[in-house]
Amino acid sequence: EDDGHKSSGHHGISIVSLNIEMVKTPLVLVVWVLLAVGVKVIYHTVEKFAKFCPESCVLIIFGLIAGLILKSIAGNDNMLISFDSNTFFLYLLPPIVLDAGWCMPPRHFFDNIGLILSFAIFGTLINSFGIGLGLHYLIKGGAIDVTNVDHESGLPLDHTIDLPGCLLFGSLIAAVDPVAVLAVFDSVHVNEVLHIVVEGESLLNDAVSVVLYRIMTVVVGTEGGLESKEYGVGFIAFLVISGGGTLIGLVYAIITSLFTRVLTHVRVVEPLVVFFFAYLSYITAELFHWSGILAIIFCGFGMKRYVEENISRKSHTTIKYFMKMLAVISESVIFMFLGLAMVTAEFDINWAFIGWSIILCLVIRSLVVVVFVAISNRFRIQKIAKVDQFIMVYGGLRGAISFSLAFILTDDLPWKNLVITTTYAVIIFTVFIQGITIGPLVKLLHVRTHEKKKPTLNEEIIEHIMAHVMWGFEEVVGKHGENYYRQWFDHIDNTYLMRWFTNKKHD
Amino acid sequence: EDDGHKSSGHHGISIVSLNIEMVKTPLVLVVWVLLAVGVKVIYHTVEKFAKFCPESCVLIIFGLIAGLILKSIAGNDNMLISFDSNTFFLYLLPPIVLDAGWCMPPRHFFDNIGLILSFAIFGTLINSFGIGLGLHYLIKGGAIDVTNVDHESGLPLDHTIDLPGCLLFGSLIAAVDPVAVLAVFDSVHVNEVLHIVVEGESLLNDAVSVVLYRIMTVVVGTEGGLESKEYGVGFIAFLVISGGGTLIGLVYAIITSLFTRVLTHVRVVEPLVVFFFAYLSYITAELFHWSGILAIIFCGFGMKRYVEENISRKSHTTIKYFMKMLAVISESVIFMFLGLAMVTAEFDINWAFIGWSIILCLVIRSLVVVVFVAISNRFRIQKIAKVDQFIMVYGGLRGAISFSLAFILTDDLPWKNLVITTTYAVIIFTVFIQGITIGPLVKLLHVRTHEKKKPTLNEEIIEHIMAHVMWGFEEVVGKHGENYYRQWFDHIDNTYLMRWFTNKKHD
Amino acid sequence: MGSKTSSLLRPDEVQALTEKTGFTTREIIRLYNRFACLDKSRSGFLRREDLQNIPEFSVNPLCNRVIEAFFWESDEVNFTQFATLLSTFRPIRSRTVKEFNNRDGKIKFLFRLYDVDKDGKLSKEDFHEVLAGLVGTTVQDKEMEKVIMRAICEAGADINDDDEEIFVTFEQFKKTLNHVDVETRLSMPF
Amino acid sequence: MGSKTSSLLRPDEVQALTEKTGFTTREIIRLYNRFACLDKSRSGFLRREDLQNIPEFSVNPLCNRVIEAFFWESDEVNFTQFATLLSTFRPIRSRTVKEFNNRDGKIKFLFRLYDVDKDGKLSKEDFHEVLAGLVGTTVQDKEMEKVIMRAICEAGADINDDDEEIFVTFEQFKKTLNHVDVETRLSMPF
Repeated sequence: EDDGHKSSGHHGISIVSLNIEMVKTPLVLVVWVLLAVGVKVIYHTVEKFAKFCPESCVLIIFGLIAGLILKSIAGNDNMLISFDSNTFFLYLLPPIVLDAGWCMPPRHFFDNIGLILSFAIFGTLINSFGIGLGLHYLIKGGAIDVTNVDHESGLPLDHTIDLPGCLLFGSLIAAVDPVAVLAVFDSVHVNEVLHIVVEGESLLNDAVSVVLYRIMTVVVGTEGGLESKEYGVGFIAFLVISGGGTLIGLVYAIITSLFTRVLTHVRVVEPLVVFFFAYLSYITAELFHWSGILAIIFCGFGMKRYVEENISRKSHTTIKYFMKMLAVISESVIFMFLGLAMVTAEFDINWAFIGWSIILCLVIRSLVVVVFVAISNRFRIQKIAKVDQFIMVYGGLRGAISFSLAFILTDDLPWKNLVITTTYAVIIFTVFIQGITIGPLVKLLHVRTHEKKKPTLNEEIIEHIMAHVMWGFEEVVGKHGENYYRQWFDHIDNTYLMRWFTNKKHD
Repeated sequence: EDDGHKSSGHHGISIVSLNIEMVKTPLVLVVWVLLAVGVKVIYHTVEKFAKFCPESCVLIIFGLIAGLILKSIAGNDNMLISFDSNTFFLYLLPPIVLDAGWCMPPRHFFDNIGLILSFAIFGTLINSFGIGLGLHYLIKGGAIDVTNVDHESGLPLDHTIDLPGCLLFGSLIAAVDPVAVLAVFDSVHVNEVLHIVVEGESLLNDAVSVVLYRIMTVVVGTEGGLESKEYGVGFIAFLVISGGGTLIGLVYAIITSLFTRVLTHVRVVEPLVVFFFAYLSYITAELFHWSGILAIIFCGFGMKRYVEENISRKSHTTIKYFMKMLAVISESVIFMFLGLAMVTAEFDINWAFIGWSIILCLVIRSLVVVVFVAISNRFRIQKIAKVDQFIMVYGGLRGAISFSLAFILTDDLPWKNLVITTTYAVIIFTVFIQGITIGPLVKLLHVRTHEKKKPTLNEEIIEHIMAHVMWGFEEVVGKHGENYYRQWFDHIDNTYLMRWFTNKKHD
Repeated sequence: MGSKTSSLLRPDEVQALTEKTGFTTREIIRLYNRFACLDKSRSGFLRREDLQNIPEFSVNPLCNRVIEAFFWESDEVNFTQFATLLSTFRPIRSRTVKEFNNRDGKIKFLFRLYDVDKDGKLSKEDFHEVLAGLVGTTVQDKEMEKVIMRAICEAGADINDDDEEIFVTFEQFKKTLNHVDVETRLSMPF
Repeated sequence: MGSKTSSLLRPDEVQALTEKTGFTTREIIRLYNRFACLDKSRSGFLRREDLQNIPEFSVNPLCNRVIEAFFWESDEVNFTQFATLLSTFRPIRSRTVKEFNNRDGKIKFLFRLYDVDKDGKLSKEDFHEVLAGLVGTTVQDKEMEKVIMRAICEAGADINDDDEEIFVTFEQFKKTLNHVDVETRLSMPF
């Protein structure tokens, strides 16, 4: 207990002395966050910046510079500049995903759920295997030279990246990153369909990418590859990880709704209850190795409607603004740490491997988008346009999740640094090149954009009327379209869920 | 990196497995906080509770019960039930003090600053030495038997509590605890003067109690006592610790004001900037061993006026409600941990020592209050009544700060457990007996209470007019009263400070 | 085809309908089967009772307005009228634009749906009738009145001193729909 | 004492003043010295100019109203009038309650302070005069008008159709002060 507070005694009464051990952790945290905020403020204040370059790029560059300075001062072992993937997954990612789930518009989500899920599940699968196999055959065909050369002796090493390695790389690079996507799509105001599809995909592909990544780490670890039985296990694992995560999220959403229902006497704790139960859903899911991202998305998404009815207006404002703020800050810190981590990483640059990876990412994503959208368009009243499809391909940014997954690979893999380097390169390419050009492209291609404005009273009324009327006509014609399901859900929601989970009717 | 996220591989694809190592820290935190919230909710929902017993008592009892259950399940070494004074000083205390500083009404604070400072500085000194010397002479006179008996052999040990020990105990038990005082005084709505004096004392006595505690630990550590030179050092230390803390607080208040002034483009981070700069003031002060409490109080107190002008209305609501919420939660968790820590403490109960300690606490505090208030009343237009003085004595609750200070004493002191036990007893006595009865007593004695209500427009106008008019008449009569200083301060504030620290005039 | 319709659809009738409404032959046949199924009395005409029997209508607060939409012109509808009304809700494709199958047609339909008393303008009573079903019984009359007045004022009605004479014209109504995606929302697959 | 005052205070005058105002003899003498010091012309009377010279008045927006308070009755005040007005601001002690030295006296003083045109009721102009000094030039006339109207309505003035005729009576004014601690706020040490 000697380093405790105020017990600097036993050496005379000291007037000037430092207490660095005790305050180090919070001090480092607070200073980094305030630095990220400072960069944000400068970025938004200097108007020239904002025109050229998205915020994420500026933050990565700032992180890189800060890292270089710190390295030159304090050396490589400095704890200030190490990237900790635990911190990333436990503290930085949840607020962003929670905010995304909380703000997800249920209407648009359910209207496009088919396309979102196909992208998230089958799209990610196809991308993953496509990139992995593509790289493998390119290496085999000689297009990429991955002979690993020992830096000192100049002799080739025996371990180069093999098929499982390529597939593992494919699995971690395939998934579109929610943090990067949210950062970019919040500033280009594309239409709701495009927005929800890309955002929804980036959020819901977590379970698939977790399962693929885990299977591949097993394959890489065991000599000889997988037995066919393992594929079945993989499929079950996918169901458990995604289903378990979603279920935990919904259970916590119900708990939170019921809890806020009885909170009328202690209004002051309402925001905390919402944040902590949502966070609890994330860590409970992670505790079982299930998808924490799905859990917290569906927790936020599910509870919003009922919690909003239960809590006071002030608490609602507090939650909304604080949640958005946490998400924005976490996002900034993540990008800054991405730049910072570049300083300590050991690079193994293979330009052919990097180039082909980027090309494969773009080509396979294009194919997936074109095929899936063509199928979806057959059932749509409002078709998805060609330019929208282009933006869907182009908006498939990779980010910190891929990096973290590459980062936690075991050190005994000879191609670990190759994977880290290439992952970095893909992230930098998508965040910088695609991120910078997507805004101008949206304008150039006349992508249908969307201005957010509050609907007028008449517009709101008419939306309701149209929904009910179309439901009625669907009944007359004898076809169950989307209006049918939506109205039935609304009916159940109003008749039962609202009564169980909120205290509004009891007033 | 093997315990990292999603890397459960290398042992086959696991579907069910626990990931407890990674999520332990946040899980424990979240669960404890939600338990505290749950107790709060039950407490406020069941009306019978609220009549009998203040919330703090219920939380202590709940903590004790939870601790006993956990101990019986998991044994003494369980990390779940250990009290960590670092956590207390670094994370739990700052939000409470920040909220107190932010909400402190400047009018009433400056009007009563003389009395507040005399209580905080001289009152704490007198109490500290009074209790210490009193106990020492009572032991010498035989009223208290502190012969330490070895539990196994039954023989008396050679070390009993000596004069420095008594004075050390006096120094840690003398200070009125802000957490306990705020918890109690927020529920009994006494008049503003009484409220601000007791609350102000509890907040500002930190520097004195830190210095006294440090001096005493030095005295206890060195055989033979202090040289007279050391008293001078002690006095300088007091000036540095209190002055340094206050200065750091005010500097950060200025920084925050200036920072929020340029934040107009990134409104979303406003709450974070306020919270983090305030917290930074606390840890910066602690870094230099200065008074973090004074720093964060004056940071919150100083920046409020200017920050409020700079930030958006929504951010303001968010800050206000989130700050209050953090304070309420921290308070609950502190009381719960107080109960929890009781389970692991080793008790050395000496009823005479406990009894005399409580008596001395009450008697000396009574004397100090009566004398100081009598002096203050000579200069007051509105005198402080006898019943108000009684409540000032009675509201001098001790709490978690005293306990933490006792807790971090070095283990080689033979009377450490005696001090911990007695500190506990005094806290329990003040929080339970005084805390439970103060509400009824306020009603019984017809203490002038205060209902908070928003002043009407006319009331606000008239307040201003009266202040200016009385200032005018003081000028005519040729006497500088409080109106004079207040108006000059307002004048400087409006003419310079508001222009430098806010962006209001630039619109 | 007038008022007489055989129980089976002749090819020339299908042809005429395809041209008039823009439905494909397959859709016409599908619709005709549904029409025949609804027409319990096998008279070749639908009456209000025939539609009221549709089960899900019990929970649709606007079912009355939907049913009334079929009987704006007469108390019985034959298949041509039935199909013509429904053709309003065909998705708008550039190559098959027909009489009702455009933005204006859909808006006109909406207006008639609001216009309960069929006087060509929307009065407070019209709004009340439509909204009452929508919000159910939870909202009090006074609040309802307020909402209606706000909606009417927002739509740009001329405010006279006489409260009773306030109404919304078709042009004003059309204007309030400027930012509503009527084309998509009032379309369904057939 | 009348209109003639010698430059030195006689014991019986002090006695009389003590009885009238409740000041102690020491306070009377202190006040008298101050009075003599302000009375630059040594005439035994204070005029407006004498008070306007007080240095800190330059930053006090309400200094004019404070000065006017001395000259409500006449354009010159002698020491008795001076002391009598100031006795309004003595702290209220139960044993020495005097004519002006109570809650009502203090409220009456406040009312007269508001009542710029001395017509016994507070009109919009009165409010404007008092508030204008207080808020300075930063607030626009229109906002000012709004604030004044709100304040007057809040005070419970009778609202007529004629905007110009709105005023607040003494009774209404007193009511708005119900929750204001006038006793303490309008007291100062002498």
